[in-house]
Amino acid sequence: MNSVKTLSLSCRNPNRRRLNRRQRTLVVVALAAAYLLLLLGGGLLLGEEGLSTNLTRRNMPPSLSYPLGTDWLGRDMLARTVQGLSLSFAVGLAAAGTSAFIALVLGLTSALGGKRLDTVITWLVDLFLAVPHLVLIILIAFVFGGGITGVIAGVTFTHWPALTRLLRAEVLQLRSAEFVLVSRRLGRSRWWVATRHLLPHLKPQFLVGLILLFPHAILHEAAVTFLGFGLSPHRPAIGVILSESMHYLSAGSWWLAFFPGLALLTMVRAFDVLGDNLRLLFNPRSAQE
Amino acid sequence: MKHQEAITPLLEVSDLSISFTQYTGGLRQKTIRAIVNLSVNVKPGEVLAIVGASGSGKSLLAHAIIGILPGNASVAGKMVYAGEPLTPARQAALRGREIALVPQSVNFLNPLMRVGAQVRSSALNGNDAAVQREIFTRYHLAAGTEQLFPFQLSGGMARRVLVATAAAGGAQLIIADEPTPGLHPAIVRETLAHLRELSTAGRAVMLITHDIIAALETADRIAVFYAGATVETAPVTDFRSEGELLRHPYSKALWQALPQNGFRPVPGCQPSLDDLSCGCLFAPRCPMASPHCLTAEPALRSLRGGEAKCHHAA
Amino acid sequence: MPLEANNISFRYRTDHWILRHLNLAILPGEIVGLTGPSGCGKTTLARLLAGYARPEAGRVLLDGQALPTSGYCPVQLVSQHPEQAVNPRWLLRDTLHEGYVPDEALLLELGIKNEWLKRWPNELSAGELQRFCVARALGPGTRFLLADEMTTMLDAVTQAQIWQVVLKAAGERRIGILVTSHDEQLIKRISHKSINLAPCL
Amino acid sequence: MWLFLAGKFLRLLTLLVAVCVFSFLLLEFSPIDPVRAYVGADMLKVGPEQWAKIAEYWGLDRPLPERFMRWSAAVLRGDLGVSMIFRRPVLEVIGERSLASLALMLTAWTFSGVFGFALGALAGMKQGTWTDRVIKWYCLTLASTPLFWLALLMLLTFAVWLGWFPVGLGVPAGVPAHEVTFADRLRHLLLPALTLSIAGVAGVALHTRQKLVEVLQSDYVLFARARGESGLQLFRRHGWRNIALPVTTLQFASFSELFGGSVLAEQVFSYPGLGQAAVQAGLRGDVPLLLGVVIFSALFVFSGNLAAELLYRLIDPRLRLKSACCKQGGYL
Repeated sequence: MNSVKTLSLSCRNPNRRRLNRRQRTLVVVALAAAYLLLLLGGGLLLGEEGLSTNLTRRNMPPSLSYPLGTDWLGRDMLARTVQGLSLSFAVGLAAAGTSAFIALVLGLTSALGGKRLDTVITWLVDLFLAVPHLVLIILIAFVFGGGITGVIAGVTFTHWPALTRLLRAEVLQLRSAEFVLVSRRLGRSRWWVATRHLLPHLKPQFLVGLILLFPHAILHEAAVTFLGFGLSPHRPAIGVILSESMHYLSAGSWWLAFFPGLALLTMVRAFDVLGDNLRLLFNPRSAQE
Repeated sequence: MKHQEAITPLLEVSDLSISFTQYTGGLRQKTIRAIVNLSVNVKPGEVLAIVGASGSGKSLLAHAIIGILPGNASVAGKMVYAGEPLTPARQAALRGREIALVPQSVNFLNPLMRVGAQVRSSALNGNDAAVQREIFTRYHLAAGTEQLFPFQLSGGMARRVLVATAAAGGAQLIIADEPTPGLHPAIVRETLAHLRELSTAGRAVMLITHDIIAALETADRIAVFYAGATVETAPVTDFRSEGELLRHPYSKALWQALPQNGFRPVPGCQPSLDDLSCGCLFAPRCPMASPHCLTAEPALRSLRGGEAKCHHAA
Repeated sequence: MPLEANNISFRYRTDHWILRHLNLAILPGEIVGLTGPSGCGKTTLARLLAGYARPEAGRVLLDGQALPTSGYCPVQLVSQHPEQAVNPRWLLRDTLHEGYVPDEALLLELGIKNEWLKRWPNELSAGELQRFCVARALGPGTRFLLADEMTTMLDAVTQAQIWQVVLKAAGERRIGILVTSHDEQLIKRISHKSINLAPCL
Repeated sequence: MWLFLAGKFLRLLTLLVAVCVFSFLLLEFSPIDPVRAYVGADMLKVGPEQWAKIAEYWGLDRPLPERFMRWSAAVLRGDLGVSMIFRRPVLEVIGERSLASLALMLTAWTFSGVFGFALGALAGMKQGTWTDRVIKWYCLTLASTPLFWLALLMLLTFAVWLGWFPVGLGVPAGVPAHEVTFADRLRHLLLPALTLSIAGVAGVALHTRQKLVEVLQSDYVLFARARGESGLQLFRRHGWRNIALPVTTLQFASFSELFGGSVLAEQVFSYPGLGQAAVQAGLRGDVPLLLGVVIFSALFVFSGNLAAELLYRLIDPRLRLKSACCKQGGYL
């Protein structure tokens, strides 16, 4: 008898594994989104108190009153880390948003526009991908005078090519799909096909692509500020906190470097998880199982 | 055609059910039942054809017998091979040795591996290079073919190589899954002739196809597949003239709907896969349907040398 | 009044020629069968006649003029794989009503059930999807129908059903049909004349 | 084949020219005044006429197109100008430091390639089990770890606490150049290379696992299983062969991230490579050096992409045999 698993044919029995998978995905998405909002909001809530120098509490290791310890000027590391993260979040938001917009515009025009336009845009994409990201960001940041605007411009101009290529490939494939050709022969205009046929397909791709753009943008922003670009004295970015902490490593205050980096890691990981699970919700087959 | 009833079947499948749990958008889960209480048997030295619409789950039967169903499939029912139950462990032992699959097209061959090497892997007894060359010459494949890659094979050559992989293993049960899609009629006839040769050599051949014409030319018995189950198994001689010798109303409808017979269709269409109600699945379209058919699912009973799954079949 | 292929030649990029100096004419109400081995250009010819692709040489003419490139095309194509000819992210009601709104009688004849209209394409079988494609192609503006292996993937009963409806509609509205198929019996059964495309390797 | 190579080099030339023009224009419109950047702190002591003399010496007062022509002519002659920070010809600076950077990058590249492939293959074969989940979780976390933070941690643990490795620099401090042994260089190279490869392993492992999962769901693996093949034998005959090519091609195409990573590692470990030079040039406005590094990195990335495409054409039988075409004409 090869009755591996006898399955009762009625579908009403609540199968424990099904609820679990869907429930688990929704819970994860909610957690990731809540964590990110907490970070963004946290920057405003904690206010200035923690950031002011207070020489009485210098170099204190992590304790109950100061969970992430204090630095060489007595500033509470928790407040500084959260401020830094919310700045990185804002910069990531601006950079990822703009580059995603550029990618949408260029991706669509190169796929739907004429042959010449397509070759120019693909060549431009290759040009931007020809130079390593970080070197290009340094160049752009330097050109913009090294301030925070330089960092945002740098991160923005290096992240649009990958998403453009993805969107262009998707539109090219859709444009020659059978149902689009049929629609054209049924008398529908090019514009009608683009809005009614292509857009519904592009929306999930674009949204997931946008969310997965955040981690890269934030990591590069932190890297560039770590290297010394975009130094803004009043609002400390994560990169700045970490680069300053380097001087005190050998002095033994390890917590200055460890916790900010870990916080950045968790924030970036939250974006990754959010992006992946949303893709799973949109189209179960295409996501990594 | 030898008298078939006396020989005990090599493979006996009874009340086999296969269903899948699939995730749709928004991660809602759906259970799809591809095969529902299917019973069929294959005898050595015989070609049994399973005929049904393409994409209706027939090749799942082949995968269930060989034991290579995907992870999210759940199987119920009984399968007996050569008198003993076909447990997953036994399937693993028999796969490739006693039970062989002839797949549908050339992309079932490893694109980066020469064709000769792939056939050799299934030639288990004796020196595999010699067995492979002997098989290739028997199937009129030029000596150089073994060095070619799958993408270099023409339609006909690909078919012969695929049949060769099954024959090389010395398997007793050969399952051909849709071997004749969109091929030149000459190649189709040649492929079916090869399967015929294998059965006259004493092996059991199960031919799964949607092309009823090919089945009629080759098979000894034909099992008609409808909505996840075999509704009738009949010797090929019953398929003639008006189809009056046939038992199940659906096989009659199928025979009469053929262009060369009457081209007269029966209204309605196959029930979709996930809302199979109890009772006879052909009832809504069946001219002889009675209230009893709507409630009780008919059992497969033998009738005049064949089998039918219908309360009123005569 | 006919649909003509006038000395057309076609090939993909610079590979070998698939169609070379081919002439073909279909009169309104006439049913022409097209047979030949796979890969010898049956589908390519159908796509050229329906305006899905342009021939490298020669022209496709409808009533003597070139085929219209925009607006409802009087030549409609129904292909072999219905699941590719339907937008997977649309409800079937929108797909059906894309060209025109078919009347109840046609839907009933084709066996299209009302609750299917609110379903997604991946919930229906190939046979059911093909019924939608046929209904969509039989619009008021259609004067020629190209059935490119339309019922090859379907079982004999569904094939007979769909052809019954198509032949009736073609007869009433004098629609010209080009049938491509492997099944010589089907071609012999329904077509007035048939052409065999010689393999062009 | 030669037509393909010629096409590729033409593309390289257009890209390089474009990179030069693009960077040159970018620097022209930047608010940084090169002279102030060069003069730096003692700005006050420099009077206006001296200022003009410096500008004139650097040829900054000429119109834009003429300056670009002079600069590109110089580049063609291989003279990339003199670096402001190191006061030595840019080419010489790049030549010397690129060796150190290449050594670092190539060791990291091979390490991450080998370990990544092995880890990815293991996860792919054992899909769905605990090993797969652990490897995937490790790779995903590592892929979103900021590299410079990882470098900081490595520095903290191995150099500061355990003291196994030197805290930084390329060679032991205070030792005359000729006495520096190969072992010393290696000791200084190991920590940054280790950091880079740990980060690199994550990306490669994820790609390998994804490719292997796709291969294991393919038709030919299904047929191989139907023929009774399973486990390691299945991987050795069908799995390995079909993922080796895409993964190695991807590994060659990842030179861009490799260079980016090395910039950060060199900064944290103060390892004297091109990355550190680029950062210094960017911070202190050394235009010629920055341009030189941009061009070199573009060449480096391009060589990776070229190797990737050549590899595909030479090894994949479907492409290699395309010229000796089979009977049915186009195979696609």
